[in-house]
Amino acid sequence: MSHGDVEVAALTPPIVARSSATSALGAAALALERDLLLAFRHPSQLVQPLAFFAMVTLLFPLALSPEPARLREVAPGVLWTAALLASLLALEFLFRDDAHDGTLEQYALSGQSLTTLLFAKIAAHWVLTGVPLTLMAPLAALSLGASPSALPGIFAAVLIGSVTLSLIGSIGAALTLGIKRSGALLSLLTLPLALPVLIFGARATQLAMSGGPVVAPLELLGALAVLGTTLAPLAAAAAVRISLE
Amino acid sequence: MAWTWFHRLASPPYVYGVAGRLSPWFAWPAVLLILGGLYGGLVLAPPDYQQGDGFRIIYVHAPSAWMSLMVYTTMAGAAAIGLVWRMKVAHAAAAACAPIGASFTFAALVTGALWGEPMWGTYWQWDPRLTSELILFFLYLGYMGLRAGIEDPQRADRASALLAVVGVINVPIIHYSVTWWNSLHQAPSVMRLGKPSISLTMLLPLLAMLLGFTLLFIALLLVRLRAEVLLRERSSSWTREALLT
Amino acid sequence: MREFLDMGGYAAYVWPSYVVTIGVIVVNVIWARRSLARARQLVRRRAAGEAS
Amino acid sequence: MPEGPLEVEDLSVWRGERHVLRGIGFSVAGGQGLKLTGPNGAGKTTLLRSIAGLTYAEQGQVRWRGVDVRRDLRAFHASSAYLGHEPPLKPDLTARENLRYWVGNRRRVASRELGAALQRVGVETCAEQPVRTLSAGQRRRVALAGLTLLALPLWLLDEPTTHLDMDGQQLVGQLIAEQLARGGIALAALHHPLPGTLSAVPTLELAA
Repeated sequence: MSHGDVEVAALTPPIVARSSATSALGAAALALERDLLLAFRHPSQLVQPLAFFAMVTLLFPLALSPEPARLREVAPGVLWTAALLASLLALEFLFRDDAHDGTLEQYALSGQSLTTLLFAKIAAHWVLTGVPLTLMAPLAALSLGASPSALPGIFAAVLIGSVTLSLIGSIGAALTLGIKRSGALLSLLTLPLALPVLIFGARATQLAMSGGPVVAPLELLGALAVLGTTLAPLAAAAAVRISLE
Repeated sequence: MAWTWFHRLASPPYVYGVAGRLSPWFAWPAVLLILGGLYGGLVLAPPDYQQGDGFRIIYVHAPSAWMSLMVYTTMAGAAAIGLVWRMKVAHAAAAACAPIGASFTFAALVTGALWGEPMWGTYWQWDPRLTSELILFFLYLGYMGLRAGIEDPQRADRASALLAVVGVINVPIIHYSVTWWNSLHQAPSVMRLGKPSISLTMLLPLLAMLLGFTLLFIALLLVRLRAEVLLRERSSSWTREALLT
Repeated sequence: MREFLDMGGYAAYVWPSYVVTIGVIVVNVIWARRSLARARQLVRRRAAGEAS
Repeated sequence: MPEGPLEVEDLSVWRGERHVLRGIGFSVAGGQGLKLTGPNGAGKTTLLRSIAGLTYAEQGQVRWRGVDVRRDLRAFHASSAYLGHEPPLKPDLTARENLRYWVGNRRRVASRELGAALQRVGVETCAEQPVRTLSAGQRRRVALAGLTLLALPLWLLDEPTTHLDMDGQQLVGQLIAEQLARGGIALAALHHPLPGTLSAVPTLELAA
């Protein structure tokens, strides 16, 4: 085309060969790494849902009574309602920035599986919100009168349940992309879908606190997590594509 | 070819015309069946040996509850067709379903509560059926909220369709978890739906109501579908021709 | 007749149930017809607007 | 080795009631470019987005190497790069980190390569700063560096010269010329004519 072509052409890479393409797993790992790095540059976003969780568990002793027997009775419900609301609060950050700056668009056009990339994003979101929540839940349970022997069961329940909460939440977060003031709508879409997690999680916590066998509700929580892992990223990817149309 | 009917269904002018011709054929039988069912339910059927005349609420509660589920299933089916084949008419049908379903879910909730007071001694009992019904109501609200929240009509169609499909996968899981939860906290007296001794004079009005409501739904859907199709196609020439001739 | 309206003492529950359900049906019918009328009106107005 | 060709046939897009694109058709072979011009709202962005497969076209076909792209959208995406109005960069990451993740998502890229590309577009001095602190023009240059690093046969560029100074606009022209010289294809929606080079590239004028 122009006279300068020959010398500059040497500087730009030749059109890429298929062999040097990033594998699906590699792309997912990079997406995960990027989200973690970004989160650590903005730690306040991480702390807020946790502080919210702690605040809600604090509200109940103040509103009901500090009497241990009474608190022990409501503890499972309090714990799981607070966890559900905290994870809901964190959901707004899941895709919002990426939709805004065009990252989601590039993901959708990258030739990689959008489902896999979103799964990596959801995994990052869980590491950033679900894991801290899991670490904090036993402490909150202690403050509500749980005995130390109940803590492993509670820990396991929140660990498994929070995975499903992140997965289910991703669908609502993706569907509400591009809607202004989507907070209330996001809760309306997500909470009904999250009810089974609340029910099984609270039951597991209750059994753990009363010394009963926690295996059955944990298995049900696990089944939900497996189902969510297979279906939620697919639905979220479809929703993201729709939001880009 | 076997697929021609399918393609014709995708054509808005065809659907507009056929829906207009069909709707009276569903509307009038529906009216007759519902009137007959009302007469049979209120006058002909004998009082229940346990619940007395209170059981007559079943003739409006059961059909409303049936509608709430059937309409949701229809909506999700239409939504899935719209998503997969990008069929505008299917999206219009799904959009037409939502307000009908939501209003009958509301009726099922109110009549359920009114039935609950004499039977359980309280208007609201967390029984699995009523609880599931309430969640279904929220699913409808979420669907309509999402549809209203997205400005672009195509995107609103597709996003709400995806939500309807996700919802229909979740309804059984939610229902199962709610039933499971209820079996743990069951109150001693549960609704005794006239299982023993349901006589023919009791059953026939119920069947008439169920069929009448179903036909009514089809008639309402056809009328609403025509409205939706007209709105979506308001700038194409066939709508003018259909209305001005 | 009095007896019928009394519904064996359940009048306060039976009649509101029927009123609500029939109300929902009537509202749905009016709603559906009105939405169709509105859509037709919109198309007619557009056609008239473009013709003039 | 010439790439492509990219063929667009009878493409029509409605947005709600609006018929945004009406029967657009053209064909671009490897080593060729196409400038898309037209007033605001003529559908330049929509055309690029529907070629990329983001916006659904009710009618018509886009073919890449003779195959309808909808039959294997991912394979098509693996050989095309789309650059929208805004550079797809994270404000909280540095220019270098941004490119590492953006380009790395598609192909393995060495750190040395990143440095060379950033130098080429003239932002090597701020490569380690968060993109947040860069000017709009500098961000655009970082995005251009990413585009060259992706090293893909098909470029779909929406207003690539926005926020760029004269020198930067010249750079865009040069990069496109290089892309064509190595047998690639470039489609660019342009508001202002590119200075210098690309006068030989044909133009598709979209009417409002």
